[in-house]
Amino acid sequence: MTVRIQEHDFDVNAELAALTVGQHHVGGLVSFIGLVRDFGELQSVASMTLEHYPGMTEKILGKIASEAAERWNLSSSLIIHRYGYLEPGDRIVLVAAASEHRVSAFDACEFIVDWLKTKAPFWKLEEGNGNAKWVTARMDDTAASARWSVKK
Amino acid sequence: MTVRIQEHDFDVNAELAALTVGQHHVGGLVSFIGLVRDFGELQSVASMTLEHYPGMTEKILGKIASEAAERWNLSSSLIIHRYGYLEPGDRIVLVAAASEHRVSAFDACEFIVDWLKTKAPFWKLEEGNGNAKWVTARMDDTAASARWSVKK
Amino acid sequence: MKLLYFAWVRQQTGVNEECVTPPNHVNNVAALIDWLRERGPQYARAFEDVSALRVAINHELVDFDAKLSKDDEVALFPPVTGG
Amino acid sequence: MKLLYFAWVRQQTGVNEECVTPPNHVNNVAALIDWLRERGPQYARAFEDVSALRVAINHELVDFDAKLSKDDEVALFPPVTGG
Repeated sequence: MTVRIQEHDFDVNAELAALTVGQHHVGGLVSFIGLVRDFGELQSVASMTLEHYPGMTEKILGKIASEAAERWNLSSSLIIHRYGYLEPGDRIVLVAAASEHRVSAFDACEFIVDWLKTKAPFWKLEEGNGNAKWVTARMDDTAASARWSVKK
Repeated sequence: MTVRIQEHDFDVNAELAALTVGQHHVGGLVSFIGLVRDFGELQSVASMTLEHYPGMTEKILGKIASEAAERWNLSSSLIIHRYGYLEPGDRIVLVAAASEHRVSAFDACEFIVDWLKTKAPFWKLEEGNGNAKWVTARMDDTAASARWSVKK
Repeated sequence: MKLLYFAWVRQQTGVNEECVTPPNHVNNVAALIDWLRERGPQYARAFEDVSALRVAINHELVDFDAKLSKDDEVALFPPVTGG
Repeated sequence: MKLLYFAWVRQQTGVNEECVTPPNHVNNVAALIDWLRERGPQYARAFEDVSALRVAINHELVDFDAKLSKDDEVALFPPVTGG
């Protein structure tokens, strides 16, 4: 279970390889990469600046990873979330879950992403064409997060 | 939509980066890596040899990727499947799906993996402790594949 | 008491963080927000509509009726948009 | 007609692929399998239990009643285990 909050980009190959090295009972490794899009609440997004709450962010990400580990039989999991100034195409987040069986890895990875969206203290400022807008929380993210509220 | 069947390993970073380069409408990229486990139908697996049906394999993987593209709004997808001699911890397959929205990317990736398991003409020979066993098809893989039979 | 502001709450108050000593009757989040509004027009504007305001005490999300202690770290921010 | 064998079917027949010219009455998959069984003990063993046998004609999975033509590529193999 690894959680990191960092400004710089990550090496997906190295991160994923580290998750399963020497763990030969792992059959499936599912990962999610979130990317900055060139559209959003602004029609045209030239940059996105991510702000977070140091101290609280680490705790929440750790809790989310722990919750995933309680719900599924994972051999390892990873959350790397970036902050700071990003541009379209840049990577925002890497989430990964490794398990003996692929279904657990898929479910755990999607769970972590859904909870990140609604629980992790990050805020996104979109800028483009002279406009700036703080991204608002999405109803469908709230719904996606809520479907995990009953433990399986 | 990229499909490759190869004996050598792949570079996850390079493969995933290529999938989204210049595609700034992509918000989510989900990938699955299947790995050789050190247990299976044999209690101890020292190696796995994958055999496939050249000619048919390419067609089936192409069909699976096309089917995913018809069902979900994907900006790109990737299937790389290895064959030949592998050992525990080695990567067998990389599946990835990129989309504007993460839900489509998750669903499409899981769909491709499920269909690979039951439709792609690969066979796995496990060897270990002087034993050799062809892996048999799993009922739960058949069930996982069948749940996609009704298009959403 | 340490206060932290994030995103548009930070932009509107014009402050990242500050230490305050509210009077004794300010003993929960709702009372703190009422008290903050009196501190100037930028605070009044930041806390004009609290429907989209979230509050954490010592890194835990809380409701507006949560009790406060003088050593608490209280953060005020919009709904999160991580991931 | 070109025949291909994979996995344990290949191991049991002892052949990867071969070209055969079955008699005219061998016009579907079931008849082909019956005919193959007569070609020797290794074939008889390979096709003793066909419940776990899958067949593709020209790269398409087919049922045992699928018709055959003399130019077909016919592959016989166990259920697939990819991914």
